[in-house]
Amino acid sequence: MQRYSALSLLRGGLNGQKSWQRAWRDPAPKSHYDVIIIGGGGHGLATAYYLAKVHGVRNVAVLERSWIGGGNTGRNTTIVRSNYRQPALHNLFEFSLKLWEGMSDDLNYNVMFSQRGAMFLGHSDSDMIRLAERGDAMRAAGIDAEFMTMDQLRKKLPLLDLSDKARYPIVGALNQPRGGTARHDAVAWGYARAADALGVDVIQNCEVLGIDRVGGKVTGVQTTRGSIGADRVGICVAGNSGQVAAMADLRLPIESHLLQAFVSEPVKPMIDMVIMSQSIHAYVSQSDKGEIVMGGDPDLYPTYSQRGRPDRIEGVAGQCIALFPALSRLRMLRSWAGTTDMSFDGSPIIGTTPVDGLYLNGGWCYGGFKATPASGWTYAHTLAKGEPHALNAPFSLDRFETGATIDETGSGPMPHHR
Amino acid sequence: MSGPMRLADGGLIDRSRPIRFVFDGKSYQGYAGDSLASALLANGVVLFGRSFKYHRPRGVMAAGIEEPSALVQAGSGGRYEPNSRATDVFIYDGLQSRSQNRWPSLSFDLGGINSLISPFIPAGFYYKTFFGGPKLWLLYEHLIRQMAGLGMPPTQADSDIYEHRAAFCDLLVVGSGPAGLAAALSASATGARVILAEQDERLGGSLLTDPATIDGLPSDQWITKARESLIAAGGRILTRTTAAGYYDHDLVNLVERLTEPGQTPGPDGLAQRLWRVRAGRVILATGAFERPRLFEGNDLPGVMLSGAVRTYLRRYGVRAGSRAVITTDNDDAYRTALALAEAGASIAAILDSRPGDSVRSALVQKAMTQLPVHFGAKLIAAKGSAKGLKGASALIDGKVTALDCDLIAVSGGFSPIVHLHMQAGGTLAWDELSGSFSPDQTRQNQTTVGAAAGVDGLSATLLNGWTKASPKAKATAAPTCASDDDVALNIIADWEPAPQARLKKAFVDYQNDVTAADLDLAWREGYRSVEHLKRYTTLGMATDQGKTSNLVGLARLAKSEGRPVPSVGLTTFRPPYTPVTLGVLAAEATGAHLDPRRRPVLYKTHAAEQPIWQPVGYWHRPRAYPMGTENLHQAARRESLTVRTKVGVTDVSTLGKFDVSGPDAAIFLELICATTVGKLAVGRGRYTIMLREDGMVMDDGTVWRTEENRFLLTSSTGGADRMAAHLSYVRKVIAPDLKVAVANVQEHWAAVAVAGPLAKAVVAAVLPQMTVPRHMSLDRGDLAGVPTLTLAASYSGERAFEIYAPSDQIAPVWAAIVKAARDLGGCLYGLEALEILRIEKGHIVVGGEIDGRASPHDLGLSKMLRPAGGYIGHTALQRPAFAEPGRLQMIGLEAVDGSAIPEGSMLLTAPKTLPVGHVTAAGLNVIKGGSIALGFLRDGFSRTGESLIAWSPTRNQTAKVKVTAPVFYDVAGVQYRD
Amino acid sequence: MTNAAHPDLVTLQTPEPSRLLRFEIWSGHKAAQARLAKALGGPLPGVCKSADLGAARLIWVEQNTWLVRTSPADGDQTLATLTKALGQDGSATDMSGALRRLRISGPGWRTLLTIGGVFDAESPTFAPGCMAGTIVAHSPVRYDVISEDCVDAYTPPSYAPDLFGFWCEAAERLEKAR
Amino acid sequence: MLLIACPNCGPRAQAEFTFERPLASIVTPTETLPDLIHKLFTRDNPRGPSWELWRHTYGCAGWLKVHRDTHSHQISAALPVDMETPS
Ligand SMILES: Cc1cc2nc3c(=O)[nH]c(=O)nc-3n(C[C@H](O)[C@H](O)[C@H](O)COP(=O)(O)OP(=O)(O)OC[C@H]3O[C@@H](n4cnc5c(N)ncnc54)[C@H](O)[C@@H]3O)c2cc1C
Ligand SMILES: NC(=O)c1ccc[n+]([C@@H]2O[C@H](COP(=O)([O-])OP(=O)(O)OC[C@H]3O[C@@H](n4cnc5c(N)ncnc54)[C@H](O)[C@@H]3O)[C@@H](O)[C@H]2O)c1
Ligand SMILES: Cc1cc2nc3c(=O)[nH]c(=O)nc-3n(C[C@H](O)[C@H](O)[C@H](O)COP(=O)(O)O)c2cc1C
Ligand SMILES: [Zn+2]
Repeated sequence: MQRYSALSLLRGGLNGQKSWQRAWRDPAPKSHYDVIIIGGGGHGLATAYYLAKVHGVRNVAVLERSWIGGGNTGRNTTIVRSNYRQPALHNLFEFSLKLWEGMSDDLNYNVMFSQRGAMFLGHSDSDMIRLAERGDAMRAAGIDAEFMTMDQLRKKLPLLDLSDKARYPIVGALNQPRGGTARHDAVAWGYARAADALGVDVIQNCEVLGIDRVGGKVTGVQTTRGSIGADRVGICVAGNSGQVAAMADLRLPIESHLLQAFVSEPVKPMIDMVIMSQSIHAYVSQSDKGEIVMGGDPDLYPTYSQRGRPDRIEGVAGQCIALFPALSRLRMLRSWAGTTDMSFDGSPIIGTTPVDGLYLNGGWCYGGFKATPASGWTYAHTLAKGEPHALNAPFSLDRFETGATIDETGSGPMPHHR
Repeated sequence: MSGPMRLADGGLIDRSRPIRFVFDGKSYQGYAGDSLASALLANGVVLFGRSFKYHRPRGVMAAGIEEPSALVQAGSGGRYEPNSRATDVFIYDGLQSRSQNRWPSLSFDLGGINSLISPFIPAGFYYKTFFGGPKLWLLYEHLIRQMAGLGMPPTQADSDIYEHRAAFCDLLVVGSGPAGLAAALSASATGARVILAEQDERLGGSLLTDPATIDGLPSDQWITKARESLIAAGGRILTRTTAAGYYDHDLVNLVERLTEPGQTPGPDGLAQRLWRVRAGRVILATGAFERPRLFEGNDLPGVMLSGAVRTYLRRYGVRAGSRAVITTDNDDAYRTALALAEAGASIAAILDSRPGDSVRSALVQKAMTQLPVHFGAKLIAAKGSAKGLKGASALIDGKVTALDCDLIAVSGGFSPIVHLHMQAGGTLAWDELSGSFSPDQTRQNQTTVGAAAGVDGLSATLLNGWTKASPKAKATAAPTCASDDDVALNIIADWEPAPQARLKKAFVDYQNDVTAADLDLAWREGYRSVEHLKRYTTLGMATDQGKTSNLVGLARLAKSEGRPVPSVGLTTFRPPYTPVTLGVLAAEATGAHLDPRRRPVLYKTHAAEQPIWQPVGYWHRPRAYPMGTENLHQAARRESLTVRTKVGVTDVSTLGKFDVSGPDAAIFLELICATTVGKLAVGRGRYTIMLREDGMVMDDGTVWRTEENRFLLTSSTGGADRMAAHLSYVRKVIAPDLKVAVANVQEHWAAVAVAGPLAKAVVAAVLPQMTVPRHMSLDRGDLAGVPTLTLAASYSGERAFEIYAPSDQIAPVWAAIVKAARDLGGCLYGLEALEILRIEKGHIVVGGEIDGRASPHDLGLSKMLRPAGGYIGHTALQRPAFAEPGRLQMIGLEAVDGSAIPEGSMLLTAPKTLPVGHVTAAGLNVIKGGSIALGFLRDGFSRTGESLIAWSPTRNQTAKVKVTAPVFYDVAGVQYRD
Repeated sequence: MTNAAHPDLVTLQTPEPSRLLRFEIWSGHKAAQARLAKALGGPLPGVCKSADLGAARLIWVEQNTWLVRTSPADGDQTLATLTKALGQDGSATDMSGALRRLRISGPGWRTLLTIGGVFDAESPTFAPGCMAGTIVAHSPVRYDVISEDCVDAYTPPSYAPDLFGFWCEAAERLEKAR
Repeated sequence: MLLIACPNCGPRAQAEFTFERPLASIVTPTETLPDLIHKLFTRDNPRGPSWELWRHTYGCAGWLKVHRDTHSHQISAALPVDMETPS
């Protein structure tokens, strides 16, 4: 792998940047792989990378139906944090956060992981108690969490509406200093490049159309580029989990919904942290390029369209202005949507399936970007060993059947109630 | 005259109305009808701003909304808008504008240093450096963030307001050029409800640049006539109104700008309005964008699109230069050349990339007789600086030739504006010769006409708009134009720059500083999907969304790939078409009006007592009624003590309430409630819980048999809407055949709770003719002349009653009860006291112990469950995990070290161990004092007496606690009975 | 709550108090409707319709469910009449406190209802005798068109102050923009 | 935002409606545990036409069976809930 560094850039500048090689190859599919990962999003690519790096399994292909990173990896609001209340969740996400902290150097690709702090605002005493509970649970697990005083808030975010005229006046906030954002595309590209360097075949424009089984065991996949054999197949297709699992006659506890996001025109720095709220379902951050990145509640009905409803965006705009009144005159530049696979307790599913040799990684709802490295790590472990890592063991597919669900918000089994 | 470049006459500006405005601190004059760009150009200003990355000097490139470069900051204070396109701001008296992304000044910009180091910072350079861990990155990033961004952010709340309107029509026409007007006229003639939206402040589109004779009238008169006849037929014409998004089921969002950036609105205070138009059909008559071309320095001030040069000349009476070079691949630019020449400019050269033997229209022939036309010729480089152009070099007849010029008019062909068509789910067809995509298949009821459909020439455009708008329209009735006005384009697209041009300075995306060399680099590095190319180089991601650049970029990629343009694909067209303020998206639904504020019917009565309010969902309810200098806790303490020792009165009107009547009412309720209901005697009530389908507790409340076939079901305030939906679902979907009526009477009944040892005396005082019902019984009586219902139920643990009256008659009932209670030394109490009292009794609450994760078993309610099952949630409760060890079970906690138990804290068996549970709610022992709490603990039912630590590291609080049963007061349960 | 300042465009007023009764039929629909028609003096309004029956206003609100608005004096009598006519096929419930009524009149009422709404109040088919439920400014609301010039809007009392305030402001803007 | 033709109220904006669940996920209280798990906790989740249960929450409060394509969003039927679902 050609190393990236300030020096190599400098050298490039002297030769017209002509000597850069391809970041990853464009291989033709081989006839057989030890492991096939379906889906070239961040999770799939990370899985391949850790399979090769940690488990020495290098005869691996990632099959992506279009272009890598084009799924939810390429369309999320890039918030990375581990501030969950439920232990199974914060353990997984904290492991992830630790991997994020070393990712740019590990991959030799700057994913711009920016620990500018991820903060939940509280708007009432009961909000603050719920935040305290979350913060205390995190701290008990060794995760950073701290309350911000109103003065600290005022200093850090002078544009925040801290008046009591607000519909939901802000009374405090719980901050995770190590939370932040990352450059989403770079995550896919960085993992692809690093996996490719370890021998993984990243194969784009290769849609999986069928899953071959003999005697109940997976033997390979049918694709738009022919059939490809494999000992183990890992599904990692975010919003399309249900579609791909159906190829192996599985019905999942997943419904595909839609989440939108939008950006404003870029301006000089105005919001220095990631802002979320316990009562207002919007989240706001500013990207390095200067746009304000905003999102909120999902569209609340099943769809694969990747086209959102405008009233949702309108509502989120109102929420963002309520938090930061000065946003009113900024303009929305672009809005978009992704298909999210909503599981029935809001938590992911990573593990084995009833089909021998077939594995599932999905159900990330609208919160899986932050999990990318841990998801890849634990899924690689599961694929390599045939059984889950301790961190993903609670996230089994059969937990709905047994009742051992992991419901962070307590919203129950209907995805549109969360 | 307003400035040196303004022509003596002509144009659509109103020379009788001079307007003064400010740019970068200097005052200028323009005329009504001027855009900021035309007014500045008229004044000889060429430098408008600095580019995003390299801080290169930039002027004006276009005359419309597609402008990538001339971005300014307009207005001030609560009307300040950054990143406004100078071409899309119409000047008004007092307009304040400033250039942006420069420091310290526009002409001397330190950021320009980036231009010098540009060889080292190509596309995506940041992915290859700044390593060393997140701490170091934060430092680098800080600098990068200062450099990035365009305008300064606004810092104040908006001064003005916005509004949404719903509108419906048979036909929505977007665009008022010849095609749009013809379409609107044609549909309107058939009696259709028509809305016409035009983003410009004037109707006419290209007719404003190229006046013509239509139906024998000069086009300005024809437009006026068209407007009048549309309005006469009941049509709605919206100017300065952009179709911003085309959504599912033919919903089109229109943004109407009632003010220009920074401008004070009219008396109604509205800055902008969002129209949500649901259209039967949509005609897209949005025109075409002219494309720039690749040559070195193609971004310098003085390089402009050819059509824009003509628009400034004809519409605004501004000649953008005195000596011009034209570079073109089509006939349209010849109109610009001739118009410039007619306006007294000299034409240094027309560089036509088409081969000499290609089409020779009358227009070209005419130009050839007057002007230096060169076929097969290309521009290599523009030379110049922030001050303007200083000439150019071109490839003419195979030779590099220097040209003297101060203006370069560029026409790289035209791209139909297909944005809305694509947002609406359409597909495109490619035409290789003209190098353009035009609409092909449609998914919704949209039809594209005119230049947007790739139709060429005015007469064809008029006919096209006319016939497509209504199937019945007769072609012979379509508007027609004079044959002189009918100019064909004859584009022969040529994407190839001159070989001598240095591609590092040949810009594709002007605003994001993406050069042809960047695109080539990205391709070499393997970012070859058009989407990767976009994201790696940021091509088309700027505020103009690549309106002019995208196709040039695609063509470059296609060349690298060695494939035809359409096979490399397009990126997705997404709303909005042009950026829209968040303010207009939100309209009134922000700030204090973000969500409705639901007020209990006694809101004003409470307000007179100056309570501390508490939000509960959308509701606002009194939390405590402090007296004198009391704080919340002192007030709540006093209130709860009064309830325990005397009597308290509180407003519980917001509880969910449902009137369930009919012979099958009990059967229905036994689906909803996990307890028995059918066995209740008339006049009796009981506590009940409702489960979700997955077996978790959803809500709790009471159910009362008010008549043989009529029940009253109550539920929590916060869960009332959810409960209403649940009841409706069960009634209409699960049990449609039951003979039962379910009426949501939440707001019909207001309710006053009276609790305390003296509660019975209060009830007896206000309802003297009624026998006071015993616990869990009800009775009726008139109170203050109002028919009321009294339910004897206790939440506080004291003898207590809820007195119900129709909410429109509650005021005297409340007053009488409060008076009677106060006469006995009682007081009002709020939610905080209610919370203290219920914690002491171990009553669960939605949002506290009912957290959506707890089963009835976890809450210690197993005994209440109807053994026969049949209620919703029963089946799912049979899943094995509900019976497994290790479940979080509800317990009580008592502080043993005198400290307060922190709410929400973790329960540990010893310091530094992992939590075994948590505290849901903490309160105090009202009479004895001392901190108590409710919480969840792993296997908690069997751990009574165990010592634990309640630990809150975020608040730095700790309490030593002992596990108890979750009830701290009147364990025997005698207090609330007689 | 009136805004007499601009009566020519839209007038908002809170009318005299009234009783609101809700009744629902669950069986024997035809016969029950016939009995009710006889008792009330005219046929029940159809789906999404409203009608004056004697001194009462009848409004269809949901499948098999109507709302009856009467004067406070007639309320008890009407409730008894309904209960009797419904017999075993349905039941009636007093809902007087559950909704607040606002009367919006003047030529601008249709425009007013399009502000912040999603419903086509400008449609000529939304004529006197039509009922529509919808949502405006996040508040649930039900319209009953009384005449070409006038509509009644019903909303739960808890939403009423905000919604009526929203309409007052919008009406003022309409006036100012003229 | 979809336009849904309510059988009672006519075509109305999605803002007035609530999606409830796929018709196949309606669970009655008499369902066995395996059936409940199948219906409530798994989905066909089709990319294409699907029968769904919606409610005209802010209109007539009625429940509708909606046949809707989850990709194109085309709605081919919206029936009262008590009407037989065409196969
Ligand atoms: C608008 C939005 C905002 C979000 N914000 C956040 C956030 O702030 N923080 C956060 O942590 N998470 C967020 N998320 C969630 C997050 O984006 C996802 O959970 C995460 O990116 C999923 O990554 P992935 O690799 O699993 O999926 P994807 O990136 O979607 O990758 C799946 C890939 O599978 C491919 N594929 C599908 N079917 C096939 C097939 N048959 N054959 C081959 N390939 C196939 C797809 O093309 C796709 O590239 C957000 C999501 C959205 C939509
Ligand atoms: N076919 C071409 O590429 C081309 C090129 C140059 C000139 N022409 C000539 O121009 C004329 C084309 O007429 P036409 O009516 O098709 O186009 P036009 O350019 O005259 O009118 C399009 C109008 O739509 C408006 N518009 C575009 N998007 C909008 C939106 N989202 N919201 C609101 N308004 C929007 C524009 O402001 C403009 O007024 C013909 O005379 C033709 O000969 C055509
Ligand atoms: C964090 C983030 C920031 C973005 N910033 C921009 C931006 O500045 N300009 C832009 O045009 N698009 C921006 N996008 C949106 C993308 O252009 C694109 O819409 C999104 O990746 C979804 O892909 P699609 O629209 O092609 O479906 C951004 C996306 C994300 C996730
Ligand atoms: Zn309806």
